[in-house]
Amino acid sequence: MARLHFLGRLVDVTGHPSETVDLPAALTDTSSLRQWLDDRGAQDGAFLDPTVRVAINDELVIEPAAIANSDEIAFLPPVGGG
Amino acid sequence: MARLHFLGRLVDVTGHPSETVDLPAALTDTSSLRQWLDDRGAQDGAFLDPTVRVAINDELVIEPAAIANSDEIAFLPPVGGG
Amino acid sequence: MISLVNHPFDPAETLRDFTAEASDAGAIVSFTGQVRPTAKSGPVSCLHLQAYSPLTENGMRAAVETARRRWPISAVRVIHRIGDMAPGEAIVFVATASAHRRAAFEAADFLMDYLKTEAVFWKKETGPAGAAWIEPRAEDYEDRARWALSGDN
Amino acid sequence: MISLVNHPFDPAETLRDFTAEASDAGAIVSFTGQVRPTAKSGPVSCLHLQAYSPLTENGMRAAVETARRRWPISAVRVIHRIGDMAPGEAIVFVATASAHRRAAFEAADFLMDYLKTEAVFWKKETGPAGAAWIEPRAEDYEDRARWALSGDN
Repeated sequence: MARLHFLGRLVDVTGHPSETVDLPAALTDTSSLRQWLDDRGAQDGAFLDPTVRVAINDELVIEPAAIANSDEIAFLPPVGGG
Repeated sequence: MARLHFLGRLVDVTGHPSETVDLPAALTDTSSLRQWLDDRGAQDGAFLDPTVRVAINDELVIEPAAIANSDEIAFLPPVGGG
Repeated sequence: MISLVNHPFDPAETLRDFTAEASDAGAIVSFTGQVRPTAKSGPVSCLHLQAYSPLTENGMRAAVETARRRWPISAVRVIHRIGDMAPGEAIVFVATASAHRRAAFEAADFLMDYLKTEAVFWKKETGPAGAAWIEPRAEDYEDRARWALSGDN
Repeated sequence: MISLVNHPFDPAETLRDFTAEASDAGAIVSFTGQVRPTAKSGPVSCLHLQAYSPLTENGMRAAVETARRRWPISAVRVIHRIGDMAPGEAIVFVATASAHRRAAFEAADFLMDYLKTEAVFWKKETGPAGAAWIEPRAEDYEDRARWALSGDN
């Protein structure tokens, strides 16, 4: 099971700050995960936005990055607003 | 009668921070006053030092400046040490 | 050295403690950032700040280490609020101590630049028209682009 | 706005009052200068600062006015000790408030530059070898040369 975290405006997009989810085996990297999340919730590209960064197990990653079904994966919109 | 003020190290030179003095009529500007003060106390040029500025009646002056026997005259060593 | 706090704090008391601790320093600079009652969007009744631990703390600690390498500062203190706060409350406090006035000023300035442009916080403002997440303006992007890949800027 | 005081004062309390007064400002910078226990000449047991009124106050007021013209600061406070003080005691406190972080930093920095290089104070340090008046070093002369004839620098 993976643990997902949604920060900033993504909390409003998903309706919850985090979730535990059993990732389909086909999801092997952050790119396929983003597409899956966006499709799943019909979220209009919120997860495809390239300004949203990804952290895996508390480290920012350069994408696409490999993911495992045990990872803690956070989606981070731009920080430092105004 | 004029009122003289000695600031900073000049307090130690004269031994007092200020004095009221009847200036000789021959002293018409700051240049002759400096020489007179230095001679009077054998003060080894302390009053001739060009880094010592003069204020007359609470205004810094460009020297030589005219003086009157009723003026308040201050001798100001360099400020802003270290 | 750094703290995230989810309750109001008192910048004056913090400065008092810091000054007592840094009494040999000579020069102490403090910055206090407060919630403003108005934003670009209009009046603000509540500001919400969200952090993501430990990324937020790690980034703040790295910025403090960078400041310590660049300037001869003998002490540094950073406090940042998270959660909900009201206008007038302190959001952030930075204090630096040094034997050198310029070092204390520059290190505090550097840390505030980090905290305002790169630190890992998300901000939501609530006003008469409801709540909105605030993200960087176009002119902030260039600065912000540095944060992910550069540990020392 | 400016004060000369001949008794110890508390920078933290001063910041508290200033912050309460400037609660809409957003950004507040403070600088506290403290008597250092050692100087170039060695240990210092007492620092004496002498002012010459009203020149000292007039110069400080002019510097504050210059800062207000140059930066959009909504409030400013300057306190400077005179007389005898002990190591660890505050000599000078400057606080600036602005809607803009950079303005608050720059105005405080500018005022401290003025107070350290141009303000009308004479300084005497007392240590194991006795008391000595401290005057600017050679490298300070250039800066200092501005103070007499230029009202706005």
